Formats: sequence, C-alpha cells, structure tokens
Amino acid sequence: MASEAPQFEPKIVAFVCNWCTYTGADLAGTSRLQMAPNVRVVRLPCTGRIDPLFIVKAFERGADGVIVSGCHPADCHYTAGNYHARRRFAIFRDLLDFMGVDVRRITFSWVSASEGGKWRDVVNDTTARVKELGPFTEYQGLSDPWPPAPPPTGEGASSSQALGTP
Amino acid sequence: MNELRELARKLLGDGTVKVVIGYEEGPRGVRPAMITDPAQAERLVFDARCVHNLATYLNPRRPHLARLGKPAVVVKGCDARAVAGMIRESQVKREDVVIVGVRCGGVVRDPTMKAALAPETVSPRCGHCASREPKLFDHLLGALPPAPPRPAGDDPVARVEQMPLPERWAFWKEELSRCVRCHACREVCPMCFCAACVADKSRPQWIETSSTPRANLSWQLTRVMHMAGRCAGCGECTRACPSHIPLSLILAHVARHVERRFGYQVDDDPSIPAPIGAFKTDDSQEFIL
Amino acid sequence: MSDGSFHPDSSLAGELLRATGLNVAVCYQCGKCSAGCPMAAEMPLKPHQMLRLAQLDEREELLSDPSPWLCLTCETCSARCPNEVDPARLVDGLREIALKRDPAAAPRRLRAFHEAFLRQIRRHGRVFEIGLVAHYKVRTGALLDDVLITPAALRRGKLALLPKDIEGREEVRRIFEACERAARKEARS
Amino acid sequence: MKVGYFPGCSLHATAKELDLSLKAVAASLGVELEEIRDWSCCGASSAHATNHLLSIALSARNLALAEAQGLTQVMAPCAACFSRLATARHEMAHDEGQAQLVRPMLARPFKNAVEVQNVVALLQGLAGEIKARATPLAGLKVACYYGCLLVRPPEIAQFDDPEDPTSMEQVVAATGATAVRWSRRLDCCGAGFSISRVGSVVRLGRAILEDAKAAGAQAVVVACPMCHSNLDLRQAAMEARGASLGLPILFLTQLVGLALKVPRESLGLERHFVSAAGVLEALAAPAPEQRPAPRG
Amino acid sequence: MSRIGVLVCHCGENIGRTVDCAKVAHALGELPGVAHAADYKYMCSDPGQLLIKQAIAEKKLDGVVVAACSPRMHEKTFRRACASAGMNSFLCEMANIREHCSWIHEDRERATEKAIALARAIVEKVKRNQPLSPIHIPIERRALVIGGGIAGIQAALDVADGGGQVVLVEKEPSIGGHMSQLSETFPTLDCSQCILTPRMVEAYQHPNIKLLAYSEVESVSGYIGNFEVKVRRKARGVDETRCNGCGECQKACPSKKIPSEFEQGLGKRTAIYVPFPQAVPNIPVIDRANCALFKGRAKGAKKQACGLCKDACGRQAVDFDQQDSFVTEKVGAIVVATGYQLYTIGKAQPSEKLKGYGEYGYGKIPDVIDGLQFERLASASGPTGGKILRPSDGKEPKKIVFLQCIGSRDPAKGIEYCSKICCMYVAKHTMLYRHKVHDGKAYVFYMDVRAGGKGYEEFARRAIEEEGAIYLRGRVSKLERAGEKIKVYGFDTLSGRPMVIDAEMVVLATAMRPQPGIETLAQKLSVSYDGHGFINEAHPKLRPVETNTAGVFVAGACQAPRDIPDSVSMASGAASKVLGLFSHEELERDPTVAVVDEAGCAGCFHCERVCPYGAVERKDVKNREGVVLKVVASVNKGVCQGCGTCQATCPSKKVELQGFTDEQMFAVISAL
Repeated sequence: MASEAPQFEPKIVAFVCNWCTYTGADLAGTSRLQMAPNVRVVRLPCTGRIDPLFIVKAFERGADGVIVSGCHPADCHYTAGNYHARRRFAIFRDLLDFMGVDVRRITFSWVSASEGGKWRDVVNDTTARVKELGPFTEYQGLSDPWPPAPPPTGEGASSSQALGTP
Repeated sequence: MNELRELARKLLGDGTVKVVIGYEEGPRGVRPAMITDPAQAERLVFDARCVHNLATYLNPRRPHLARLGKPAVVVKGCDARAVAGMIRESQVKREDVVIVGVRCGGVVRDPTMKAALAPETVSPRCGHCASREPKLFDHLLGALPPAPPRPAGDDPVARVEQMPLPERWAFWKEELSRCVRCHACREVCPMCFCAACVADKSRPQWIETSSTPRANLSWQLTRVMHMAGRCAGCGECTRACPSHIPLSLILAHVARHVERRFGYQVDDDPSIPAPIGAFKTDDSQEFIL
Repeated sequence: MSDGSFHPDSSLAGELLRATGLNVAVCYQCGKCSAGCPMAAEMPLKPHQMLRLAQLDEREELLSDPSPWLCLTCETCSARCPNEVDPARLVDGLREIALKRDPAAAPRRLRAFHEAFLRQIRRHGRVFEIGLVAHYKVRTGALLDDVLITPAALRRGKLALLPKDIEGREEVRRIFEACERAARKEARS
Repeated sequence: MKVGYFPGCSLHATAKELDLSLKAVAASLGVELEEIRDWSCCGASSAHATNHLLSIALSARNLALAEAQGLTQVMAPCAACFSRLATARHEMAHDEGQAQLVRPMLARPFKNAVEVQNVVALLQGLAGEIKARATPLAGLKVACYYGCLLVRPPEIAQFDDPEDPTSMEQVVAATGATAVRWSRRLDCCGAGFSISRVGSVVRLGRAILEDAKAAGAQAVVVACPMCHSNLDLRQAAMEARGASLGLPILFLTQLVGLALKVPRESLGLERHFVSAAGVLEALAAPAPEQRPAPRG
Repeated sequence: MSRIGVLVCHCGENIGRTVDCAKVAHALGELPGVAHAADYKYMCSDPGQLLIKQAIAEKKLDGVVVAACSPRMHEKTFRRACASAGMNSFLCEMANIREHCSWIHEDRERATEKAIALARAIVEKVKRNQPLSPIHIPIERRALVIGGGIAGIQAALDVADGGGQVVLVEKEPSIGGHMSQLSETFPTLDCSQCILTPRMVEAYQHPNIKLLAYSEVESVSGYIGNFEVKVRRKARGVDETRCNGCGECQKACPSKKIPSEFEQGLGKRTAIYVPFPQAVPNIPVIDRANCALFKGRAKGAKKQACGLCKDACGRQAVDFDQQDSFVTEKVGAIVVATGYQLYTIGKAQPSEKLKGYGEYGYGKIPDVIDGLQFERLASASGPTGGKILRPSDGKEPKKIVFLQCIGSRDPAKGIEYCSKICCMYVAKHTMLYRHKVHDGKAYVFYMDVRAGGKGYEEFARRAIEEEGAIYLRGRVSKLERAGEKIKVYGFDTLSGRPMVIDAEMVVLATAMRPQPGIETLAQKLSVSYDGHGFINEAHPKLRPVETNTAGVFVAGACQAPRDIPDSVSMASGAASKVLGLFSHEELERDPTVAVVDEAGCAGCFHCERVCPYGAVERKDVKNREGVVLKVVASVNKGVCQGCGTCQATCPSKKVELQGFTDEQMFAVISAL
C-alpha cells in the first residue's frame, strides 16, 4: 500500500491536553524518541475543551488525519474534563462513521505525562495508518462543485467511484 | 374532539390561558392554530393529519407568541418529549404552560394527506412508537386509538448503516449536495432555541455559509451533535426540508447509538437529565487507545 | 517484573528466564530462602547463594554443584520470598538446564530414582513401588538399606505386588516421547 | 454430593488405608466418589524435577479424562498429586505457550474446566456434618501436620493461609479431638527423598515429630501419603538416632472415621508401622488423661 | 494589521542541529502581520531576552512569538521579558520546536518545514490574542491544619507565630500523634515527651490557634484563598467548657480493663478516659463501644446501666446525650499532616496485596511485638515504667532479636518501598535495651542499614561498636514458639551461615503506611495520592510541600515515610508557603478562565452541568424596572480553573475560554 503511494506524506493534527499528553509529548522529546514528523500538536488546557468542530475544521483545512489525546480516566487535571470528552467523541466518532467518514483517520488516546513512549507509538501508528488510507481527498474535494477524479488506489478510489464521477 | 374544544373554551374562558395552540382545518389539510377567543374554540381539530410538533411555538425564539400570554399547547406523545426538553433546559417554566396531551394513534407523513392510516401513508416515526400517550400533561384527552400500521418497506436507518463505507459517503454527499442552507431544519426544531446560532457566527466562521457539500456536512454534523440525546424525534426537520434531505435518518441513528451506549432514551419526563453533560467514570471507551 | 531483556541469551540468567520466565536479577540476597530451607544444612550452596552465582553467571560452578539436586521443592522459599523471586521454580530451572548440559548431572541415587520412577509410568501408566524399589536397588547397588522395610511393607499390604497396566499406556508413552522431543529441540536451540 | 476422585498411585499401595478410610468416611457422609477412569500417574516429583513439560502433560491428561467424564471437580487425597494437578491446571490457564505444546498430547478436547480439590478442603466443607454425627474423640490430643504441598505454593494450592492454616484443626475440632498448638506443621518432611536420601528424611522427620511430641500430641494427623510413609515407615530409623517417639501417624480420614464410628477394620489402622493401638485405648478409657502412647 | 515579532531560538545545538532556524525566521518574516523575525543562539539568556525587549520597543510590536523549547519550560520567562518591555504578557506565546520537533526528528528539511508550520500557527493565534490581566481574588488569612502530630503542631505554630490564624483539627482526643508515644528519639536520645509536650501546650494556648481535637474534616469546598471547611466535632460525652480535667470520672469508671490504644494494647484504660497523662486538651472522652451505659443503650435496655462517672464529676461536665456537632470554618490555605500508621501485621489487612506474615506469629506468640510497643516498654511513662519486660510473663528478656523490613521492601506480602526510619529506630532500640538491661544481648536481622542523615551513620555504628548489638545481614524465615523462648530461624548472608537464635523477645520493625481513610480525605481536598495512599507532592524536587491543588499543602509522613526532623522541616516549609500566600493583599491567578457573552446566552445551562468546579452561576438579566428578562449563565472567575469544557459544550459558543478562544483555535487549525 505504502509502496504504491511512496511520496504521500500525510498531514496530521493532534489536539492534546496541556497536563498529560502535551507533557508526555515533551517527555518523548527530552527522551529523544524519534517519530514521524507528520503530526502537528495543538495544545489545549483539557480534552474537555476539544470541540468536534476542531476535527471538522482540521479536515476542511486539508488534514488527512487527526489525533485527540488527553489524561487517562481519573487523572484529569480538571477532574472530569476527559470524561465529558469521552462521551462527546464516542458519539461524534459514530456519527462520522454513519456519514461515511473513515474513522481510522482519527485516533483517540489517553497518554499520561509519563508515557512518552506511548505518545511515540500513537504518532507513528496513526501516521502509518493514514499513509495507508492515502490523502483525504474525499473530504477536501467536498468544497468543489464536482468531486475530483479518483486517485489510482485506496479507499479514495472505491468511494469516489461510488460517487459516480462524471 | 369535542372534549378538546370544551377544554379550550374553558381554559380561555376562565383566563387560565391567553392562547390555545392547536390544529385547525386549513385550505390544504390541517394547520397549526392559535386560538385566543373562547368562541373560536370550535375551529380546533385533532386527527391523524396533525403531524406538526406544536411545541416549537413555545420556543423562546418566538417572542411574538410569548407576547400573546400564557399558552396552552396540544401535544402528542412525541411532541411532549420536546416540551419536556425545553423545560429540562430552562427554556420554558413548567408553570408557564398548560399542556394538553392527546392520545395518538399515529399520524400520516404529511398534513395534506387523508387521515386514513396505511403502511404507505403512516409516518415512519410512528412505526415503533412507544409513547402514544404522553406522560407529561395537565389534561389528557381522548381514548387510546389502535396502534398504527407498521410503515411499508424496511428500516431506512438500518439500510444506510449497512451500506459499505464509501457508498455511505457517496449517499450523504449526494443528499447534502442539495442543501440550500435555508436552515428550515433549525427554524422548525423546538430544541433549536439558541439566541444566536453557531451557524450564524462569523468570528470565527466555524460553518461556511456557502452551500457546498462541505459546508452542508459540517452544518449537519454540528446540528446533529447538538441534538444527540436531546432530539424528540418528531421529524419536523425532515418535513420542513425543501430539498427533501432525510435528516431524520441521522438523528434516528444517533438516538439509537446513544441508547445502546448510555442506555438513555429521550423521554418526556423533564427530571431525567440528558446523557451529554453527564458521564460515568466507567463509560465504555473501546475506541480509545 | 522486568522481562529480563538485559540478560544476554548466552548468560545463565537468560537461560533461566527462558526456562522459567523468571528474572534472577530480582533477588536482593536477603537470605530468607536459605533461612527457611529444610535442606540448606546439607547444601554446599544455599538457595540464595545459588541465585547469586546465577546472577554472576558462574555457570560451571553452579551447574556442577549438587545443591540444586538437594532441593525438595517444598516451596517454603517461594512462599516466603519477600521480592517474589520464586527460588523453587528457579532451582527447577537450574536442574533442567543442568540435565540438558549433561544428562548425568544429577547425583547417581537421585537420577536412578527418578529414572526408575519415570520408567514405571512410561511402562504401566502408573507407579508400583515394588518394581520401583527393585529397579532402583539394582541401579544403585544399595541392596542393603530398606530390605528391612520391604517385607514389612508387604506384610502390611503396603506395596502393590503385580504391575497392572492402564488402558491409556500408549497415550502416556506418546506424551513421554513428545516431551522428550521438545526437550531435545530446546537443548539444540 | 458427587466428587471426582483421583486416587494416585500410592493410594493403591503404600497408602491403601487412606483409600480405604476415605471411601468409608465418604460413604457414611453421603459423598459419592467417582474415580477418574483409566487415570495415570501425575508424574510426581520425578517428572517435575527432570522435565517440566512432562510434569504438566502427565497431570493434564488426568484433568482431560475427568472433563471427558463430565466431572466439574476432582479431589486428590494425595497432597503431591493434588499439587501436581493444581499446578497443571494453573499453568494450562496462565502459560499459553506451554499449553499449546501440551494440548495436542492429550488426545482429547481439553477446556481446563475442572476444579482441583484436596481431601482436607473436602472434609472442612463437611465439618458441620461431621460434628453433628460424631461421637466426640474426647481427650485425644493430635498434632495437625500439613507439610508442604497442601498450602504451597499459595497461588497454586488456593487453599487456606499458607503460613497459618486452620482447616485441619477445624476438622479435628469437629471430631471432638484436641489439636495441640505446635510450630512445625508446615515444615517439609523430605518426602521427595524418602527412598533416595533416607538420611535427610530421618533428620527432618525427627525434628517434626519431636516438636509434636513436646507439644503433647498423642498422634500426628496427616493428609498426605508421602508425609505418612515418611513419618510412619521411617520413624524407626528416626528413633535409632535418639529418644523414642512412638507417635502413631493417622490420616485425617481415619480420625474422622473413628469419630463417625465407621467399623475400624475398614479404616486400615492396622496397616501402620507405628501402631495406633495406644491411641484407640486412650479413646476407650473413660476419663483419658494425657499419657505417652505405648509403642506398637 | 498586527505587528508580531517572531524570535527563533537555536537552543545552542539542540534546535539548530536539526532545524534551520534562520530559514524558519525568514519564512515567518514573510507572513502578513509579522513585523520582525530573527533567530538567536540562546533566547532564554539575558542577551536573548534583551533582543525581545529591543524588538518590542523599536518595532512597536503588539505580539511576540518565541519559537524555542516547550512553553512548560520558559513561557513564564519570556512573558516576563515582554511585560518588562511594557507589553501585556499574554500577548507573548511560544512555539515548541524543540521537544516537539528538533529532538524527535532527524530529517533536517522536514523538521524545518514542521517548525515553520508550528510557529506559523502560533503567530496566527497571537494575532488574535487579547491583552489579559491576572484575576484578583481576596484571601482568607486563616489556615486549616489537618492532623495534630508533630508535623501538624509545627505547621500550626509557625503559621500562628507568623501572624496567621490557624484551625488545628485532630481526630484523636488529644494532639501529639505518634511522637507522644515514643521514648527517646534518635540520634540524640533526648526524651520525646520532654521536647514534644511543651509544643503541644504552646499550640493549645496560642492566641492564633483554634484547636478542634476529637474532630474530623467532613467536607471541603471553595478554592485557594477561599476554602470553606465543614468539621465534625465527635461527641466526647464530656462538655469541654465545664471539664477541668480533675480525673475523678476515670477513677469512678468501673470498666478498667480496656486495652489502651496509646499503650499499643500493653496497658489498660477505663471507658471514660484521657489517652495519656500529658494529653492536650486534658479532657476525657467516653469510649461508647466499651462503656457499660452505652452498651446498655445499644441493647435497648430501659434503665441506665451505669453513670458513676457522671455522679463523680463535680462540674456536671459528663453528658451522655451529647451528639456529634458541626462547625464551618473559612480558611485560605490547608495543610495536610495526617501522619502514618504501622503495617497492621498479623491482623486482617486492608488490601488484597498485603498479607499478614503468619510465619512471624505476631498476635499468637505474646512476646513478639512491634516497634511502637517496644517504645512504650522503653518509655518512662509507659506501662512498665520504662522497664523492658515481656508481655507474657513480665520477665526481663536477656536476648532480644529485632527484625527490620517487616512489610517494607517486600512486594510479596507488604509494600515495595523502604520505610526509611526503621534502621535508625532499631539501632536506637538496641541501645535503649542495653542501657536498661546491661547483660542483655540484642540481635538485629537487617538487609541494609540506611543511615543517611546528620549523625545517623555514627549513631548506627555506635549501636554496633559500643553497645554491642549484633547485626546479622539477612531476613528471618520463621519464628517458632519453643517453650518460654522464641526460636528465630534466620540466615547471616555475610558468613553464609544459618542463624538459629533462642530469643526471649522479638521486635518487628514494621512498615510505615499512610493513615487509614487518607484516600477519602484526599478526594475531599481533590489532591492526588499514590498507589499506597501517600499524598502526591506537586513536584518531587521543586515543589515538595505543595499539592496539585492550589492552596493545599502537605507535611510529614502522610506524603512519604519520614522521621521527626524531616517532618518538622517539611511542616515549617509548608507553613512558610502558607505565610507566603497570606502575605499577598489578594491572589493573582492566571486569567485562563471562561467568560460568558450574556447577550447571546440562551440559558440552557449545559455549561453549568459540565463544569467540574461549579463555577457557572445563574444570573438574572433585569431591565430598568428590575423585571427579570432572562436568566443567563455567568462564570465565577475565582472558582473557574480554565478547563474549557463549557465552551466545547455550549451549542451557540457563547462562552469563551480566555487564551483559548474559538477565534484563536480556528486560526491555529487553519494555519497548520
């Protein structure tokens, strides 16, 4: 799969909480854990602040994948933000799936301040998965009056064909 | 029906309420009616054509109605859920409205149809209705009619759920490409009571105002997220949609998911809190690494 | 517990890890095992000393020592070990490793006993003391001790006289062969 | 109540009396023992000491047989067998790698669904019943000896407190006898070396029996045939090294049998090397005060 | 058009090695609204900070982005620099191109490209930053100290002497804690009571300290500077205002055989009792579980079973009908000093993990005791008047064996950690023993002797070299009752020999664990605690006496095993933190809080439901006539901690989290 699209370097946006995952990502840095450079971290106080619209907007602005990550249950710096986020995204993820979005493009994870290694894995795994899925042309294409010609391979192909391109 | 007119006359007569919101015969089938004069109570009707969810007229976004004074509103079981929702979310004070519940035998798809219920004509939402008798009311009228016939054809929600992913995407893309962003779905919805809708927000403009499929998708995603665990399931948004986009499918799917996941069903008991804004520490999180 | 990945495979610790899944480095040499070991008095190397030599990778000294064979597997050490080292299992491991290295590693009498015992099972599916004792005596030439006992035992009907085979002895034999094959494979790798 | 029964080799020989007394007691308590058809040896310490895989496979075969027989739990009166079977059950459940090696050897489906129980647990469960039916063995002082394998290793045995067990004492109490407080209940008697290293066995056994005697016990109660043969059959050798001991070694089942007035011949008491006659005498005596049991 | 300054840091080689900083600076310089872009070796250095200040002044910047390390590292530094140049500090933000870029990537080109994206996003954010000013909250200059042991007493006194008011809550009838039970203390061997009792009295009489003994914290609400604490005053059955501590009631009490908690069960007490002679306050309490009268009541007996204490009391202080009462205290800071308990060896254990150590026969062999019991035996005020005597037969033991690490360093049956104080108090015990029993022999089974601390090593050596204690390196497998004696089966790993000792007494140095119920208290205070229940400090090195909840501090053995000097210095540290807090006129807090647009708020109060802090209040919007037009949400800035859950929940986005507004986040996402 990856070999068929060797040039494609996905753009992935990560929305993370300041206290656990951001710190965990810092730890990954101080421990010099090498990882894929495709992920751009956006720092928020808490997963509770992360609005589904962030994800929608990220896709609209050309992101091929999204990571949402925060404190493990019971570890939330604000005691409950992550619990609210968990319900919110349980529903949102299912909704996207119902609307035909391939939710493999979105990774939800709990990464604590001490889990630099786990963060590295989340970043690398997500990058690898999104590489496989190819560019998220379906979504970006939505803005055009007509969908773009389907890419040669991958999910993109089948779905765009299903869209019945002229 | 006389029962209803009697009650309306009495409520208006003794000044309990200033307006009764019900249904009346119109040029093309039944239509909502605002009765302020006891003498006019005769105009009120109720039958299987009374599709409209009149709860929407309690919506604070309609101050001109509020100005008429304390209302009484005629509600079916499904409409009662919306009233309960507005009470639950402090949009309506329970004591400020007289709720006239009517036992319901199901309604047709469209108020212009004949009142006769058949699998072809019955509204899809009535198929498995469990609340043909509202629990939330001040007055409960009529005897419980026989259950409506099951709507023809298989379950449309399941049909979409079973589509392969790309097909689902194509399906919605096609449907949403017809949206003209008139926001009728929002205007008609009793639960859409925000003073200022996020869709009209310009700084930042989360939702593009153009009617490209992309903008339309993010609009519906947003709207449905706001409806999760709140939607009364009255189907008015779908009926109001000039482009005939089957919005109810999305709302129904989410409602089912919410029930599966959180064991919560939207109810006409205002004291039961909605699942969003609450949490259990052991909510399932199979989708989180 | 650590996965012991820091043990080079060649090291005794690494071998023990593979044989028992236990990490000998966890032992902090408190000696509680040796303090409670009923056989410690007879062991040239006390339990915690065996673990120490394993930590130091003193393979030859340890595997050629009789101490591992003096363990009764009474599990007292493991039941009381404060650091969850499980010495009993590690000593099992030492014995298995020793046997792979040199099938004649076990002290003669012990080896003879175990062999006799297992042969009984292999042959009949069960063990019959008379055969066991007889065979063992022959192998060890220890004809004198216990001769006093056996007749007495017989008088009390304590020793079953005639071996009675079980139906599934073929099954049992196959189990033996399978396990020996596995052991040889392990030894080669 | 029906219980799967795994006698183990020694119960058909050295420990015949355990087999006998167990069956007698079970019958009188209305417990049906269903023997595992065509069971094979658990491998005992020999397999364990030389080839771990073998020790698991041999025991697993018996569990598989029991399963095929539709048994849900198996009771192994021999502590060693109990320990081996329990170990097999535990490792088949927790060491998947090994389990994959073993399953094909079993020649029959294996769900590892059979509970493994020992005789003490069984009797403990029946203590109430025993107490109700017993003619109290008033005045009899016994030392309960657990040895190793009934309680160790705890995660395998899953039975009583590994350092301060009380189940045997509970059963003894039910028989009306008195369990003396002593220290060496959990020490090893050296069973594994009973034939190959008699010297050690004598040393260990003597220490245990001396302590029991010092605590005023007239007899030692055991649940393990290995312990029994060591302490009973080797007692002479122990005495050769010092003062006489003369402590009859009774199986717990025999003690219960006595209390339940099971016909003595069916308890196999006469089969011991150290005669229990003294003890029985003491019982017969109306007001028994403590006295050393005479040698048999 | 905004005028943003971008400064890219090389961090020596740390960033420069993999990121082309010059290129980053140049790329960002091209962005609209960027008025200044430069790179420099060390931005955090003084010259580096000077560059920022100059740029602000010369280029009239209205925003600064420093692309460097993690904001968690240096955000404060650079914001301070900007402030000193007259710019609102919240107009300065950092892009993390070290931890999140240069340190985790090798490909220079792609790392540079990513660095540009990260910085660009922050630039877009800063363009939309609003100048914010810190939030000011009033401070209640009173501290609550939970726990009246030495740590609590020290903290209370230090705060009180510093001019703060203190409420000292102790759950036992008297303050003093474990230290009051000790005989002498290491390494100086000065008498514990002699140094502690004056401090207890001082705390009791201090004008600034309000002592609530025999009381427990029921609930805590509020936030730093403004906590409201509800305290349960357990019913003593004695009116504190009337009692003068004459002790007649105790003389009168018929049930005199109750094992005394203070004497660790080695002594007896009455049902109405003062735990120990020097108790503060010196007011008795009725132990209702053991009092004849209350036992009678429990059985539902009609007539009063006893009442002799009441008759004996000259001041009608005894009150059998007294009920628990509650007081509410407003405080600005809280110090948790609940101390420790010993591993309850031999008893039923609180957790699955802990197992009882049957092999040591504690509770079965009478002369096997624990460290605190030995302290009582050695204490002049103890049950034996300071004589070392065996609980079993009152004989003087000639041979005592001390076992260290019972429960400690024992993942199998106890806990992994080292209890820290045992090595020292065991050494002390051997000395006390030798001083009292000159011909006695003391053996110690140890694994290591951990004597870090001023005069500690010397002290431990003295026990061996001068006081003749015999140290054996190894653990003991089993204790065995052998007639009058206790057989100790140990092993000396140094000589490689088994050691079997016929002891006449065995002392178990059991592990230190936090007090039972600490988890419940921690949850009330919303401070975090570790797997063992020890309170977590905010930072293991740099913030040892703070917790992760602002305004709540920690002192003594409830944070980790500690000896007296450590507990006392920690308590003083906590006190100084409290006084530091009190020294402010009012509190400044990071203005990252939510603000409601009341005009747009529809009043659905989803925000109210999700707020973890109850910071959302309902507010009436009235017209001139005072008629309520609508009810809207409004956020209490003091209570809001800034998680932003409300904003993500608000359907119309009419509540905004300052510093993370939708506009800012929108810009960031769009720029990435």
